[in-house]
Amino acid sequence: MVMRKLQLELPLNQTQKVRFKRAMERLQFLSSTTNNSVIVADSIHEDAFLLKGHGTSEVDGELMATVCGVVTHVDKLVYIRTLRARYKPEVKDIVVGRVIEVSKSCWRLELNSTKDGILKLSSMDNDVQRRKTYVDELNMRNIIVEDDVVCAEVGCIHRDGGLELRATSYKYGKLEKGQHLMVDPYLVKRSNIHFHYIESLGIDLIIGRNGFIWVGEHVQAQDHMILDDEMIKHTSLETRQSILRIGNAIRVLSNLGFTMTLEVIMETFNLSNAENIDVYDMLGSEFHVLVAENELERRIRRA
Amino acid sequence: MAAKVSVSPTSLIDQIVVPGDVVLDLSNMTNQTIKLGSGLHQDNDVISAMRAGKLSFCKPNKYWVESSHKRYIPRPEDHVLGIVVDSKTDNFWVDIKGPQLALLPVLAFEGGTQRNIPKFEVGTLLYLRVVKTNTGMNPELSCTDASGKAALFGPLRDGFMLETSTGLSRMLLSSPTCPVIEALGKKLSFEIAVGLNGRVWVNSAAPRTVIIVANAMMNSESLSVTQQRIMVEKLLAKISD
Amino acid sequence: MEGRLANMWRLTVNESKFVETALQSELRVDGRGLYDYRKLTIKFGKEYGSSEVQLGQTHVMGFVTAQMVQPYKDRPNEGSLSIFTEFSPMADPSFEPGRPGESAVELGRIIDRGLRESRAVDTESLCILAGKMVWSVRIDLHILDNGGNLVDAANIAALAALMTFRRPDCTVGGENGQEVIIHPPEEREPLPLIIHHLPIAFTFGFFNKGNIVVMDPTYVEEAVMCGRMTVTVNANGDICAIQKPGEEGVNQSVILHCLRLASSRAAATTKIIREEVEAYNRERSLQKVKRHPTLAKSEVSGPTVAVKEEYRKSSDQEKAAEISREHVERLKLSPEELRSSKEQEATNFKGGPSNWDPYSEAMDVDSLKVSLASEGDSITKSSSKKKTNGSGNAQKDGGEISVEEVTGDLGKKDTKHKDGEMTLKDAVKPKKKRKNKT
Amino acid sequence: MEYVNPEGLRLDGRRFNEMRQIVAEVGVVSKADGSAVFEMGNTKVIAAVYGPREIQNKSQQKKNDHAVVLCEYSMAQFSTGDRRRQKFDRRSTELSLVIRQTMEACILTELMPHSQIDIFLQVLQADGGTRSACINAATLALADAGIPMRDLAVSCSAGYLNSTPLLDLNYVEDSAGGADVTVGILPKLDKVTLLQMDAKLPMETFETVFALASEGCKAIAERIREVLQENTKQLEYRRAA
Repeated sequence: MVMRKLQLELPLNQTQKVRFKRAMERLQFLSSTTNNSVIVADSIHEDAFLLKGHGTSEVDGELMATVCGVVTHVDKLVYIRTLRARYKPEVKDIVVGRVIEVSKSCWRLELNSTKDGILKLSSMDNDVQRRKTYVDELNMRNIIVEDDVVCAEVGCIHRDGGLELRATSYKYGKLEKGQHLMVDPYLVKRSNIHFHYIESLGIDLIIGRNGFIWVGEHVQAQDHMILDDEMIKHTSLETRQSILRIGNAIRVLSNLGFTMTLEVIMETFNLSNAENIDVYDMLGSEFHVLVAENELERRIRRA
Repeated sequence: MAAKVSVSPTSLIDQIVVPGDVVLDLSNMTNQTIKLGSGLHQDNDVISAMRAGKLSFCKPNKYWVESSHKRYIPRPEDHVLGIVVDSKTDNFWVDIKGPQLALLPVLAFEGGTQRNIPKFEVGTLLYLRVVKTNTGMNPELSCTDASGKAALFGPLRDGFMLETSTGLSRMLLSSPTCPVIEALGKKLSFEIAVGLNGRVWVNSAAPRTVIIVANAMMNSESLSVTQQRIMVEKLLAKISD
Repeated sequence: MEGRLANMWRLTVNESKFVETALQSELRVDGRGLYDYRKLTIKFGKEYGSSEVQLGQTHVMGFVTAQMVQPYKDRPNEGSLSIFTEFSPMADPSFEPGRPGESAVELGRIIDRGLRESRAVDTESLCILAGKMVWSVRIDLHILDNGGNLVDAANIAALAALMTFRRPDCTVGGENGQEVIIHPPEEREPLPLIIHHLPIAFTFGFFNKGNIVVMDPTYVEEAVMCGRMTVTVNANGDICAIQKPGEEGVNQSVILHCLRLASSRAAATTKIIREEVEAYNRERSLQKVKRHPTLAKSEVSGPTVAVKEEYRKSSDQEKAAEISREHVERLKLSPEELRSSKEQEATNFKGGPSNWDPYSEAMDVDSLKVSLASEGDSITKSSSKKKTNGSGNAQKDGGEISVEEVTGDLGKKDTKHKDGEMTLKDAVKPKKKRKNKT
Repeated sequence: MEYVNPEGLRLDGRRFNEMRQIVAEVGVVSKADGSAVFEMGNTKVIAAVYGPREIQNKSQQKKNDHAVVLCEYSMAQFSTGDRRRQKFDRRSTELSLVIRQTMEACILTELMPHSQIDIFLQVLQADGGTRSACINAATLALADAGIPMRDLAVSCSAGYLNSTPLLDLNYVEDSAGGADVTVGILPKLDKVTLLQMDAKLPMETFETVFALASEGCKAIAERIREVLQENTKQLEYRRAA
């Protein structure tokens, strides 16, 4: 039984193994799309007139898969939705990135994608529309520096694959006082809201389409170009604890390979509270098995 | 061996000179203006050769050394064959076998505007004109003649390109068409574009013709006129049977 | 960076398209047939064991040298064979100076596998004293001009050099039977290496997805082809090595077709090489015979002619002869005593590369080269070397086994004689002289 | 030394056409985009793939719009008996080149222009057939990283001892001085990408050993497909929200 990361990190004792295996089999039974998953060089039996999309190649008349993934049809188009792969940027995607380099009038961000994202200074302001002067370029560094986490939107993709980002509305910009997590991009479903504000805990949750997730203290919307001192105040203890708890919930879901939606994350969060499992023990094997079983029930309920 | 000091300029014309040979001695020349071409250089009143080659003289007062090299020194108004190396936003980097890469502005095409910038992939062969070669700057090229018309300039599709020396390309471009091309032209139909930087492009319908023309030209560099004709006859005879 | 970009050789789209279309109709750019080889010329240097091969425009030189080393622990009675390649930027602008690139290492390993793994050279015969002293043969290949298909040219150069190489004959003697005496060429004829068979390399280029096969690809064809394969076969049809390093996939049938093609060509190429070597050997032996009678007959005229030529050649080693003369006595010297002279000698020895071995190979090669000069003075100087792997110090200590120097019968006498005037006495009584042939 | 006893059993009890036990696992390095462990008997190799990502050193002359594949093969110090193995000996350099070119042939590099794919291979235990195990591990890691490939590159080795062709040699059989043929194929397209052979073999015997090695490759291909199918199914059913 080929087990992804889980087996390597978590020593499951016998009962946990049995429970986990049963849960996985039930999950497999439930999922409808597993049987048309293909691997590299599998031939796809399709009638000829379909359009060939990503991940497929025509080799002497026969359609062959070039990646491992699931064959999906969108009316006339057949393509392979890849699973584990780097993030393929699309315009209007909300992404979270980490700054690698501050260069002349632009920031270079790591997005877990083929090319690094470039956030130009000109596409940085939001309310005050004015030409960026030389002075702005000089104080770029006191707005965003290396290793800062930034949230932005994919602006446009250049011919040679260059990726330009835009951070033109108040939601985007530098993120502070929180935790940055990395998961596989295929676990993040494309939806129209990626910004989630959890009032009960006073936490912002941004699920980046590129698999970078930000969990941080809630920030009122105002222009972050003007920095004032009272803004830097101390975050309370329980907010910080809930940030960690949500972070670990996301890590557990990522280890198990479940999709990241707000609902699933909150459910795991509440499960960990209900079982009053300490934040650290959430990464233990027992909690993983609990989450797996919980996920099974949820899917049964929903199916 | 001491540098050959020659008094009368005519003695060395059409002779082979080697770097260091003193070609002209201006001290005893009475107020004559002399134009020095490539390969000659003057220190105070002695003109000596910089490059090995044949000293040539043309009517009024133009002296230069005719030599054949693999490297090309860009000179304005030369027609050359360039290979696209890289395309940046405002100009293409083109290799013309010169000391540096040359620049071809994206607008230097007939009716070239920001809208219709052509897309050349790396390795495209272009027939170009050298516009500017000021020192310290990369030479500037253009795909139009002086009046802005395309006139044969631009990308060369298909066919085959061979690298030869600048001497051979000058010979191929000589005014009475050189014997090789003349002889080949009788039997075979082909088109060639010769760049002064020692690159020749040959194209024709059948690959066989292209190969014969290419190899004939390659071998003709060191042959005299009659030998070239004999060589071409032999080649054509071989393929006709 | 832009400077480096300027002088690189570039392939145009037109050339690659034309080469492919021409190959469709079985035509190659230089007019050859698909399986024709370019003109092959093999020349030999003045000394034994040096060859120069010209395959079309590709130009490779091979040098074979041997020296006595301690054998590997796991093979006490076998000599060793090692190959070093030198891709100098002179041959091709794309060769980087300094550490050998991937292609240089690959070429060396292809030829190395072809010769060593298939036991082409008999290594048992290289053993002098089991466990103590064996001959270590080293082949150096220098690429002088890259006209494409370096592997075949380098392989032929290596074979030709190996076949003409002669190593000094030596016997085990002395009191406790541990002494090894090297006999100079005058006393005992130098011995050739024992070569069982000649592994010949044939390189194939694959075009348009492996359907078209071409032999002996040129530089342009190498830039265009999508895959290559080198098959090393010998005359009696055995396959010695194959190297198809990935690249384009090819059907099994095409590979077997290539193998048959190669083995059918092996006999022809072997014949060419053997003929060249025989011609060289005949000419060398003629030359040797010619030299002896002239010496006896016309005492005066012979030497003056030879001396003039001799003088020119040895004048530049005047200084070396001076210093080394007072160190060496006629009798055999025990290794320790000689070490001092060895160090002293090595400092002023200017000929021969100081340390050939740019790679971190286990066996460090000593600076001196044992090669038998053809003309008069023969210098056999071998220095055994304690093989300390990774011996850090630059100066290799090594005891001489025994140094017997005999100047060639026409070698220079000591300086007090006026150069031109050579008496019979000089010619006959061999005077101890160590001269190094650069 | 008798490598094949009269009953046809080898030193480790296998028949002439039996392979060592294969264990393959995917997703072993959490930071890597794709990773895999491949074990054939005692030979164990771990592979990690990073990419397609930005080209690191710009000095590498930009291949015209292809992804640049880099490969680093290294044997761990503890992988074989003698510890003297330095990292960059010549065998590793050649193997890096061979493996890189084999994987480059099966990756669709033209789909990822201006990017770089790094393959890191580390031999943890070496018991013969390391280069075949490396290629199989690299294929698994590339598939795990979601990098588009024409076909799986699968490799196996075979030898010839006591005049019988033997499949999948271990270290003892490999260093017995007999012939050693390593074959790398694209099973679905039925093309041979890698072929390396050394030590003398007549033509016919080579063909039998070559056929045996290709059969071995096809068997390994089946095993690799199973592993990948299992892994893809697992990712899919867990993810299906």
